[in-house]
Amino acid sequence: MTLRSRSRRLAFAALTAVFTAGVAACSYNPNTIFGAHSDLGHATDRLTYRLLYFGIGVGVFVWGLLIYAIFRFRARPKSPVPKQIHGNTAIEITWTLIPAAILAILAVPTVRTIFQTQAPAPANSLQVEVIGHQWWWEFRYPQYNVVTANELYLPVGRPVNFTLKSADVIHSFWIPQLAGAKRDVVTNHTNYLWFTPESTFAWNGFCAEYCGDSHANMHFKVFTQPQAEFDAWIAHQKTGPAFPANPSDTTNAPAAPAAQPATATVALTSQQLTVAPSAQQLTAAAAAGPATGIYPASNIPDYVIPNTPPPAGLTFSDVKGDPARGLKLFRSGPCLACHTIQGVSPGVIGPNLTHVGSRYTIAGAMYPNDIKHLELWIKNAPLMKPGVIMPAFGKSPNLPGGMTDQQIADIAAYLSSLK
Amino acid sequence: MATTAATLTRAGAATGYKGGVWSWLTTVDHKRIGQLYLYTSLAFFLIGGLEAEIIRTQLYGPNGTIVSAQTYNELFTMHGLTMIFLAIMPMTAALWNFLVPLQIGARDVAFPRLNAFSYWVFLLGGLFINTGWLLHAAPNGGWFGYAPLSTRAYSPGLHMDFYVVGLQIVGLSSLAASFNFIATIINMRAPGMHMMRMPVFTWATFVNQFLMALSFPIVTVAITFLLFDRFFGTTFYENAAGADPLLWQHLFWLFGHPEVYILILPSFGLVSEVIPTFSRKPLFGYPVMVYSLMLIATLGFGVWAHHMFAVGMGPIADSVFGITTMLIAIPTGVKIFNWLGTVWGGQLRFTTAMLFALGLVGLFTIGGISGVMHSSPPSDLAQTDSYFIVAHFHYVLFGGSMMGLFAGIYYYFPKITGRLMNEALGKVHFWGTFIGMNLTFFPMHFSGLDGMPRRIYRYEAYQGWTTANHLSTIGAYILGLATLVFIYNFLRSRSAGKVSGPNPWGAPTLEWSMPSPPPDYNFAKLPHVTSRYPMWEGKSAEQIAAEPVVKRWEPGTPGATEDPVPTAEQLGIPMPTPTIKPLIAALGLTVAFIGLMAGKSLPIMILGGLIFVGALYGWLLTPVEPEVEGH
Amino acid sequence: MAAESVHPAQPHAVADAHAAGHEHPTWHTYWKVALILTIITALEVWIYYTPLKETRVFGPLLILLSISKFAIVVMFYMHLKYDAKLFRALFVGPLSVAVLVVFSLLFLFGQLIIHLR
Amino acid sequence: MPPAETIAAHGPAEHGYTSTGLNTTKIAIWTFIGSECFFFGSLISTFLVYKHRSVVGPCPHPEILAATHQACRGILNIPVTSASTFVLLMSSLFMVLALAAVQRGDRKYSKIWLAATALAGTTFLGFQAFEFTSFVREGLTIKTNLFGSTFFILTGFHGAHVTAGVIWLITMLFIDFKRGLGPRDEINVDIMALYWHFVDVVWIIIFTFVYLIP
Ligand code: HEA
Ligand code: HEA
Ligand code: CUA
Ligand SMILES: [Cu+2]
Repeated sequence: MTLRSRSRRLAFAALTAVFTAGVAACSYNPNTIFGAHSDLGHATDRLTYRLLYFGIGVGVFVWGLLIYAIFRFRARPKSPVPKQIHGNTAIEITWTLIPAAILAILAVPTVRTIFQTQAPAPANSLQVEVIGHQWWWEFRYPQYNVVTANELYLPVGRPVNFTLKSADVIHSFWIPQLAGAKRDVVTNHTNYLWFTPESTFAWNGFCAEYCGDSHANMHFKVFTQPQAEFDAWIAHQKTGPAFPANPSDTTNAPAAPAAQPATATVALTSQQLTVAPSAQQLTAAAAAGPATGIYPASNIPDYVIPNTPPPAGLTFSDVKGDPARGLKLFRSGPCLACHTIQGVSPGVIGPNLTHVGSRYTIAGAMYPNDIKHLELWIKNAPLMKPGVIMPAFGKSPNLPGGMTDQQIADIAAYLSSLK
Repeated sequence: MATTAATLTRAGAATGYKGGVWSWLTTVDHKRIGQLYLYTSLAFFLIGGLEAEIIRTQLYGPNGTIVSAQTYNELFTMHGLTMIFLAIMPMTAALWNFLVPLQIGARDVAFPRLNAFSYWVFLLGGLFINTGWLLHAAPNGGWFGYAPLSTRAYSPGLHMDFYVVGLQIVGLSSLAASFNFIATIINMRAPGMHMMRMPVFTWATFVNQFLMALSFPIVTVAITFLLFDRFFGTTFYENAAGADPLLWQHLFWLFGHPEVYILILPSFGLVSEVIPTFSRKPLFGYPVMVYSLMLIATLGFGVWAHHMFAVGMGPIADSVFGITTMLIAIPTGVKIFNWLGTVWGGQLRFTTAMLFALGLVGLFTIGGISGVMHSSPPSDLAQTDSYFIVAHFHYVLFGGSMMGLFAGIYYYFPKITGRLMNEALGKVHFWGTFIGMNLTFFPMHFSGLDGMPRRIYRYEAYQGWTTANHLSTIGAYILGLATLVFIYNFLRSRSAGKVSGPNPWGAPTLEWSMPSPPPDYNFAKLPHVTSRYPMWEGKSAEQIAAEPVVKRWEPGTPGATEDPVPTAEQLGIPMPTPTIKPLIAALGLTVAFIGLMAGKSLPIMILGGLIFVGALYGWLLTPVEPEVEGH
Repeated sequence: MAAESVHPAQPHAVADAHAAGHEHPTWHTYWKVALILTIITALEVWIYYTPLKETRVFGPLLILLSISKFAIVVMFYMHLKYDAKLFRALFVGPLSVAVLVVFSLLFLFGQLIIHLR
Repeated sequence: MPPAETIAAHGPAEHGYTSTGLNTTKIAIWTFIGSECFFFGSLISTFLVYKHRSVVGPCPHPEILAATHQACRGILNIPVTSASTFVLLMSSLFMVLALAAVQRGDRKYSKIWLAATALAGTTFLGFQAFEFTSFVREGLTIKTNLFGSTFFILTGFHGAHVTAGVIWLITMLFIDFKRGLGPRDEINVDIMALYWHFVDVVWIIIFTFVYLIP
């Protein structure tokens, strides 16, 4: 008897704990699907809340009856003899009809929202082609002839229409706090997703469909900006690489040297903003500012800058790289087979690196973009990211002909100079 | 007490449960096959659970390093496959094997040898899939193995070979079982056991067999395509040939959704047996309970694409599948309310079985409600492939199927073994499970809504997921401990449990009329059934309420015989001859598939095929029972 | 159901005694059915080689013909027409779900329009 | 009629008693046929879904490939398949005649018609072997394109069913020669016939949807 009542009290305590903890967990929720900052997000929200409220209502009702019945009808010495009832048609019809009615209340807005959100995108939309790769994202802006990877820039207030394609297996394109909804990226299919971003900020994006070894590492980042800054970003992206592709080519001046303080307004109310301490030191921070349209580091919250620890055992000697030597190595080495740098190399297997120095992250937004991580990445990508196609280039017992740390440091220095 | 036990042992001897390993390898007795299923499925449940514990340990905090990405992917794939195909399905098979003939008053199933074949195929298939672990090549494409990730181009090596071949083998077992049990339930009912007098568990089994018979062919086809793609170079899922990856998805989920009802209906049936017994009241709305089973099953074939809302099927398909999915909440709701209606006004006795049954009512409802949330496509686009889905399906699978099965195991353990499980340990198990389960899976609602994708081997700090994952992992450990308590209780009670007598719970249905464990021929004389509740027949409400729930069997408990149960020979009942042929046939089949895996070795495949066909001939050309004079 | 289910295999006298109103396929029926099946098949192949092939009715017409062949074989050769209702249920139930599923799949893959044209 | 003792696999229930009065194995075989509807339904759906989606030829019928806008030559041989279809149809006739003979206890004709059925089935398989080899010679294999994969798997699995049926028939014929089939074996022949007709019926659908409708 005591065992029973003690365990029962324990159960309630535990349930309460679960709920409290759940609510506590909710207070810090940078990727929540609720309150996504777009028209699509609001449409999704309205529906989800309705579902949630009715769901909680039904749940509380059923649990209420259950718990009441458990206490009320427990066998006691004096409990009445149960009536041998076999059913009651009126009651049974009632509890068929009431759920049916609730479902009707849920179905009508469901269908309305389906047709509303899957209507063709407005004609003035910004077109962005998203191509999922194992395990990184390629973004193309066909209207501007700009190609980039893993970091997506969008203007606020203008509808953006994503055309989703896959280069290999199925992925899923998801920016929880910006769109709420996701859309699968299906091989041999073209899918669409459109919405209008409402706030300027930095957002997390994920691949949501299991796509192989590094599915967990297939992230991307989204930066929403005022139209003017977005235009600056596009203009900057259209220029060639910052570092002279051809030393005699003087039209490609190095990008804006100093970071300007952020001017973009952060239209966020619900998020408390903690800037990642490391964000300021990232190579992109140097390029940020209105001239380049690069999103200012000071406005990037900690949860957007990846903090993946590099694999244990992968080390790099303390050498300083030289970008010029790096360029030479890049041109003569294996890199160009896979990567495009405008005017330097044509490869299309890996991400476009033309402005890689102006990105905050590398490797499918898995690591922060700084010299250290770049070096480790080039040295041994497969160790850094399970299953990745890019081979290890660093010299090692397995790869005696590999590059020395100095050579890798040179290439890394070159790449981070590509603002 | 001592004499009682002795009597029971003698009774046990009559059942023929004694005998060495050979008697188990050759058995065609549905009760023994049921036990084989039970032990095997519990073992696989432990393996699947162990995989889950490793998963949870890896996810305890950000950037877990317990296992590598590749191993993690194998772990969740094998966890899903093991739990669904090797733990829950065979555990339901264990119970329906043991119970259906007893509940309908039959001597055995329609095709006893086919029944043995089903079991052996399942066992070998299960071992086969798990061989992947030994070769460091367990399946790693997720339990639904989406193409093109599962094709040779993106999944080289043996991993997904084990998946296609293993599932193919396991599927055959379910198909064979389904024809067997449909025929059994239609045709082997005792006189007077009309369809509408059958216990609800038998009904659930019956409906389940149709789901199996009609949905497994579809996945067989889907997997055959993948198998031919991987081994023989066909182009069903090959990107370059213009294949459509949605073909796999449609075929898989056309099977997959009926499959999830295959996992839950038997538990619904078990709960429908347990709740009336311990409420001392007949099931509320029996006919509606039966019709709702059929409705759930039928509708279950029209909702599959709700797993595919994100693939871009277009607004019409999204709307149709959204609405058909919502409709299923109605017949399921009716079941929930009818169970509450049964409890209402009853005299509840909280045995462990009853606790688990009521646990299902509450916990399945939570899972069902999140299911309805998924059924609204625009909202599901936010939920799908996140931990919110993981929360949903563990509430229905663990909170539903497993809770129901635990209820069934505690309830029928005395019928199977003649002894009761320890109730105190049972309560510990229940509360551990109940608390652990909620602590594990409830926070997943939050991590899911907070944007945590599923199937990730690591996550970063500062994403707002850490607290929820801490809780989930702690909960999983509690669950694991509770499960160990159960296993201990289960194993120990077989010999140390209190002797139960034929009807320890005062239950109403036919299976409780016979000795525990039942003799190998089940019924000395086929019973003549005159109502839904034979054991409560002619009793007043007072008498039913006064039926004791037995914790200890005393001589003279109504219905119990102290005399040794006579043997089949004494009664002149012809019994099916034990035979090794089903096992050989199953082995042949497995050998053939091993040949396929071993570099498409034609000799091995032919050898396996010949063994299979030979055993089949040997089996089909000999009668089930020894020829009796005069035939 | 049990009482009146008499197998067509029963010698005629017994069958007649048992179930009034139940006819059974005979030797003649079998040949007649074969003839009809042959004619329909010939018709199908013939239509294939006529200009009808290019018209809109071709597809539906052929489907109609093949469904009638299907039904004839099932009713007479598989004697579902004469057999116990249970068998009919066991066949027609799954068959109709299967047909529904096939049509849904064709619709979902955008093929339905083509085939009904 | 209690047919229980005539069939190997009946439950050990009270001899002769079944709840519906129907034969248990026959119930099982009808269930199996219902299940097969889904098996072939999935195969046929796949064929239809992939029908115009191959990116290279050959095609079933002459057409313009949607993917490349190139002409694709048709490969199906309608006259030959019409003949094999006819043979399979006739095998169904022989099958019912064999069943009728077994019911009558007519030892002579039961053998003749069973043999005829098996022979027709084998002829059908011969046609299929001819068709497959000629397709391979003309450049269509299971690897060539979506049409090749779907076609060979669909008709191949049908052929496998026919093969199983032929083996069954031959076994039955063997028993007939060994001890003669009489009315008590009727149920077993009936069950085999149901399977055989079902395989025929599937071919009726395949013939129309795969061969005739472009
Ligand atoms: C036992 C297994 C089981 C059961 C019974 C169910 C039952 C249901 N499931 Fe679930 N489901 C799974 C197992 C199961 N599911 C699994 C394993 C997956 C994931 C597969 C994977 O991706 O790996 C899944 C995924 C899944 C999805 C896809 C999600 C996604 O991937 O995006 C959807 C979408 O609609 C869904 C819906 C439902 C619904 C509506 C029910 C309904 O049947 C529930 C009905 C019950 C109730 C609603 C509760 C009781 C009713 C009342 C008290 C009446 C009143 C209620 C209302 C009016 C709301 N399920
Ligand atoms: C039938 C169902 C079933 C059951 C019962 C469970 C039970 C559990 N599941 Fe599982 N789960 C699935 C079906 C099920 N699951 C499916 C289908 C998937 C999807 C797979 C996919 O995405 O492909 C999944 C995925 C899944 C995930 C998501 C993985 C991911 O997406 O990355 C997680 C994560 O926490 C999880 C956890 C658990 C836990 C903690 C339990 C616990 O309930 C387990 C309780 C523990 C035990 C029962 C073990 C007790 C024993 C020991 C600890 C000792 C063992 C000792 C010996 C072997 C001697 N499951
Ligand atoms: Cu890409 Cu997951
Ligand atoms: Cu489903």
